[in-house]
Amino acid sequence: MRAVPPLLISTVVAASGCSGNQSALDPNGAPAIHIEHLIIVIVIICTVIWLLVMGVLGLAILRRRDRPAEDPISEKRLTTVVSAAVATTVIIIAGLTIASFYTTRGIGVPEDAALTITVRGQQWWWQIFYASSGATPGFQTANEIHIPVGQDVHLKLESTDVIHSFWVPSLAGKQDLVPGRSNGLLLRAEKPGVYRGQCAEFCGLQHSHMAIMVVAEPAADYERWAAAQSGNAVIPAAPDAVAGQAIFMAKPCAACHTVRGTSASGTTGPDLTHIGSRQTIAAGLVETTRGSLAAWIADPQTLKPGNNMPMVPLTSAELQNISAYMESLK
Amino acid sequence: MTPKDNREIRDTAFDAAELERRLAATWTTPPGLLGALSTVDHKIIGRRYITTAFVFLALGGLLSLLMRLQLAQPEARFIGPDRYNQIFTTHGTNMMFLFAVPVMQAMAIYLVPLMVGTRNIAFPRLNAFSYWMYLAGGLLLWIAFVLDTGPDVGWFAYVPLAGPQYAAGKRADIWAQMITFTEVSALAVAVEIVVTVFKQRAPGMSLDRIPLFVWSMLVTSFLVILAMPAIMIASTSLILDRLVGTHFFNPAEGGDALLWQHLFWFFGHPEVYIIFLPAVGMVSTIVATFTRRPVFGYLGMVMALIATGVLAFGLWVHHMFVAGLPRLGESFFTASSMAIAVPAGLQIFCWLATMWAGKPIFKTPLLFVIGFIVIFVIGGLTGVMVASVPFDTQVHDTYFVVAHFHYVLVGGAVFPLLGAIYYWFPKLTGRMLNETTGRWVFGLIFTGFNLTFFPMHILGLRGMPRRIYTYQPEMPWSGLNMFISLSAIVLAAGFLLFFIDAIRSARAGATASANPWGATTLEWATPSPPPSYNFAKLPLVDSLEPIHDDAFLPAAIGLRVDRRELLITSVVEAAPEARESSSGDSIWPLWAALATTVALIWSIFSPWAVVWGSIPVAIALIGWFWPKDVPEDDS
Amino acid sequence: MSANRLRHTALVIPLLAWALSTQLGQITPYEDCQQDVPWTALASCFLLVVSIVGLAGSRATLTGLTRTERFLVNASFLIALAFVFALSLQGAATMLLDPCQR
Amino acid sequence: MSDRVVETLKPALVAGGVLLFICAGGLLGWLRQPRELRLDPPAAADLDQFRLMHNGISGTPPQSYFALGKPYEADAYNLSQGKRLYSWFGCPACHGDGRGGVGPSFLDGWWLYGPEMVSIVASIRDGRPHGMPAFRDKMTIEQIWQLAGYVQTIGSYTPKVAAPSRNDDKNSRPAENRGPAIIMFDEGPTGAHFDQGPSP
Repeated sequence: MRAVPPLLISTVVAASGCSGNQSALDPNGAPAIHIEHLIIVIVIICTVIWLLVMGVLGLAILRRRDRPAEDPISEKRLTTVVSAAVATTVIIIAGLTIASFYTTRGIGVPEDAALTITVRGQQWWWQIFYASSGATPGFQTANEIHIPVGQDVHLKLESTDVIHSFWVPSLAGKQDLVPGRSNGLLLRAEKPGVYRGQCAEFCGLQHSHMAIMVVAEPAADYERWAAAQSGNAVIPAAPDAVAGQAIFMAKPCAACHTVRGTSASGTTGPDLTHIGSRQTIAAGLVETTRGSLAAWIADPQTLKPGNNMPMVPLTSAELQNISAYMESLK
Repeated sequence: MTPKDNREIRDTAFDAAELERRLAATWTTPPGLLGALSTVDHKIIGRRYITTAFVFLALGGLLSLLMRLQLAQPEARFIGPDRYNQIFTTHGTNMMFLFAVPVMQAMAIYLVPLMVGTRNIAFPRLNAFSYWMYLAGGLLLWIAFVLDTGPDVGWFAYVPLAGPQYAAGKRADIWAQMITFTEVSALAVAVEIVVTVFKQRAPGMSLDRIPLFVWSMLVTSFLVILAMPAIMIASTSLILDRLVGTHFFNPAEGGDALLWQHLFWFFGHPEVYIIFLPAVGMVSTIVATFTRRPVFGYLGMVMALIATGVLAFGLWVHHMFVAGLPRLGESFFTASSMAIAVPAGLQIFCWLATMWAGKPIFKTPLLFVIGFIVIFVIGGLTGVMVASVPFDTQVHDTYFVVAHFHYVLVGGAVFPLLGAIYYWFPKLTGRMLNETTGRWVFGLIFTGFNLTFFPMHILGLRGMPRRIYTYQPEMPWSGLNMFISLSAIVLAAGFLLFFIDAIRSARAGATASANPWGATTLEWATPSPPPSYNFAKLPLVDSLEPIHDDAFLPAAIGLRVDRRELLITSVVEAAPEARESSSGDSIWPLWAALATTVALIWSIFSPWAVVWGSIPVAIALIGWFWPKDVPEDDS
Repeated sequence: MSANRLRHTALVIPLLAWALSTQLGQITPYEDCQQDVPWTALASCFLLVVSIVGLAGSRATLTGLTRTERFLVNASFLIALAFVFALSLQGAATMLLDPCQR
Repeated sequence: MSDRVVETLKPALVAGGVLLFICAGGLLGWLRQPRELRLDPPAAADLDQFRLMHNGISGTPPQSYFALGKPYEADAYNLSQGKRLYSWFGCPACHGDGRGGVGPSFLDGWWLYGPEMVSIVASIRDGRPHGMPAFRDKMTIEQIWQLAGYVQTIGSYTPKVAAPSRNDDKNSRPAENRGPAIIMFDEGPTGAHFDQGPSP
């Protein structure tokens, strides 16, 4: 590559200071940091090689030619130089290969991870299962993973429909979710923060809008979060939310979504028990606010054309009530 | 008739003018529509192939402009996801199967028989058939695209997304059958080229005197023959899964989704080299001509071609590094992918050495070669990066890879191809392309290309995945994307200028002499464009540079002039072995191609097409092979 | 083995060894992991040795060749070197990586 | 010489012309109605307004259904969506994979309310006696039409141009795109089947 990258890398790192960004050059997880070191080493070596080759090319073009073209001595010298160049290539290539092997060792899945989370890819959202641990029963959520900082987390990656790919570049490289197989990935956040990721394997109409948030937080916060998530949904108190709950149960919503603690127990859409506590809705499409919830419920097919949530006819009052109810599900 | 009887109709019996008149009467394609449809002249078919492939290039380019329009801004509403998926699938499929592979083979169809000094390609009717099949496959894809049933599953068509459950309608079936069309045509051309190179070389052209372009096409043809059956099995299993109800790729019934990826990439990686190796041959040819000396290290160049060709078959898993295979097995492919940098590097060093030692003349073809070296070295080095498993887990399926393979395929194949068009245009049409325009074309394409594709490396590292029809405004990608979209206009302007120049020069360019560049390979020893019989007298080859003072040593062979006859020579030393007749014009290849087309397209709708559709195919083949009562060859 | 055949060992043996090693790399790591025996490393080292022997064999008889034959033998020797290089990198992988890692 | 070249280039130019023609067609194709991902609310409301005979069997779809080009019967995408909805909304609990169970079979070509779209839509939307629940409050009308199109395909009364996608699980019954049932199930002299569940 050109001379630009090392310079660019530093500017890019400086520019993407906010940790919500997804960037391989802004690593905050152990595997991603290993890989970034490798990236920098390889990019620098390759940049030097490119510059050398361009230098020779430039000299070959520009140099003065006073000697005759077919000179047996220069022919022999050329052979020596080309052979030396090939030998150098062999050595550099071998070095880079070995460096790559060493990095591969550093990004493996550990046998004894503190926490195992199952991530199941769906068209076009992420279904997430936390197994029960200690006092906390297992629970299901969607599109947002919380992990404790500084601990190895083992993700089990599965798919129910087509191939997806789990990629949170600031934490680790990507790994595919293949139907009929179970893959694994090591996550280990070194710093608290919100790390955005996105499906990286083309998976159909809404491949573009299939983001995932990884929230890394101190162990105590994580425990608190897990305990809250494992409970049933809060019972709404505000009148609009109460009305919204009634509409939710009467309308088609409840046929696809589960709200634990109510009669809504559909399994085809994301679990909405604590949707109000998630940062985004519709797989990272928009931030969770009452307005965005209303916009999404009113016309999901315009915001995310082709996704599997139908447009349900609602009056504006119904819409307000339902979005109030959704927002109340903290 | 005994040889004694027909001595008076051998080429040794006439003076030059009479010989040319008689050969023209035997070899020239008759005028008119029937003549055009039934011709088997490799030059006419080669030109047709090249023109059609460039039309597909233009169409595919238009699609890429549409994609850039959509991606210029976040959450743009210009193209919806359904149409966008069709566009990028058609763009990829079109560029790989309808442009890159066919155009390289087309150059070979035109040039290889001239470069090895023979009168027509081997199996000329198969050649005509392959063109019609290619045209039909291209029309199938584009008509489907226009009718909003273009494939929307990516050019790689991963199952289960392309499988029966998730790809509704006929879109993926059209993709699979279109692959079959191009496989048939590419395999046919590959066989022709292998036989032409092995058995029809001019006497004296032993294996160490073959022009490097011919070597590269020979290796490429072997790659086609070994790689295409893999995709044939894959596309046929896919269509069986979809139409007949088999379960090759269905995990619920014991199939495997990764089986598709193995089959596809076992073809898909050699495919890259099927496109790249001919370009290597073109570069070697152009470098030799414009530096006024043979390419340094002929032995090394041949070694690099063959080593790259074989290594190409051991790289396929590097497209599957994140599919969940054992890291140890994947690392074997890291090893092979890294090792391929050695022959590639050797080639670059040899060209640099040639330019260093020679006296370069900076005409447009050489400019494209210099552009090729600048760009391809970047593509090769990013290739080393993606060959590393950990590096690849970050950049796989991102814009980094989009940048990488455009650097390899556009830089590594299209730049040499454009140089080759500028170089061989006089031989193709008898006229020269405009040199001044050529410099503008090079400048625009070189600048536009780098401005368009280099920033994609950065986008990929900053987390932008491939194949997304839009991205959200909060992602830090919109500035670079707008920049890329604007740069694409420069690139498109360069190609537009090239097309205008080519069309104008084909009609009104300066008339070319037989050897306008002072080159030393055999195609320049015959008029531009060559007569229908290529060479009045077959050449005798005594070195790597068989042309001395714009002429070759004519060989006294004694081929008959009253029917199409070729000289067959031995594989290694190219010693004359036999005279063999070459088939005359025939309309049957066209009928056979039409019958095959009907059967293949019909089979998208009903498996019975395989049964009933084979009847017209059989009839066409019987007509094609009907015995003509002519002896085939004389020793 | 006749001298004529020996000359072509460089073109055939390292290529086959590399192809075999590449295939085994997709198969044996599963066995390695289950049985805790380094099959992949053993196979890889064995094939590396075989390919070097094949390479050396081709250099044993270089006398009495025509120009074209010498060209072919030299080219296949150079080609074989690339495959020996690839094989040795594969061998390095078996030393450095855990067959169970996925 | 170059005239000859132009002559020989002609077929390629013709091919190029054809391709440019395709390109022009592409612009037309752009205007062609694309895969319908979002039905306009008025169109959806209109789909609710079909007329049904008094006995609940047969009727007429709204005019707009024909104006759209009968998308729920003729479009593979909608049929495939219907197939997904068939499992999502629990149809297999009663009707199995189409062979029936608690509810009647779709496969035998003998339907209590006939094979017309309107009847099927009405059955799903409003429910039927003997245990068929109403899905009015569980599904949108667009989904109901998609599902009805798919259910009609399982019965395979008439040949269709389009077929839904095949599920990637075990095939336990004939495919939806098989030959039409109307050929296979000749009524014959015996009349009604007795083994197909309760009558209305």
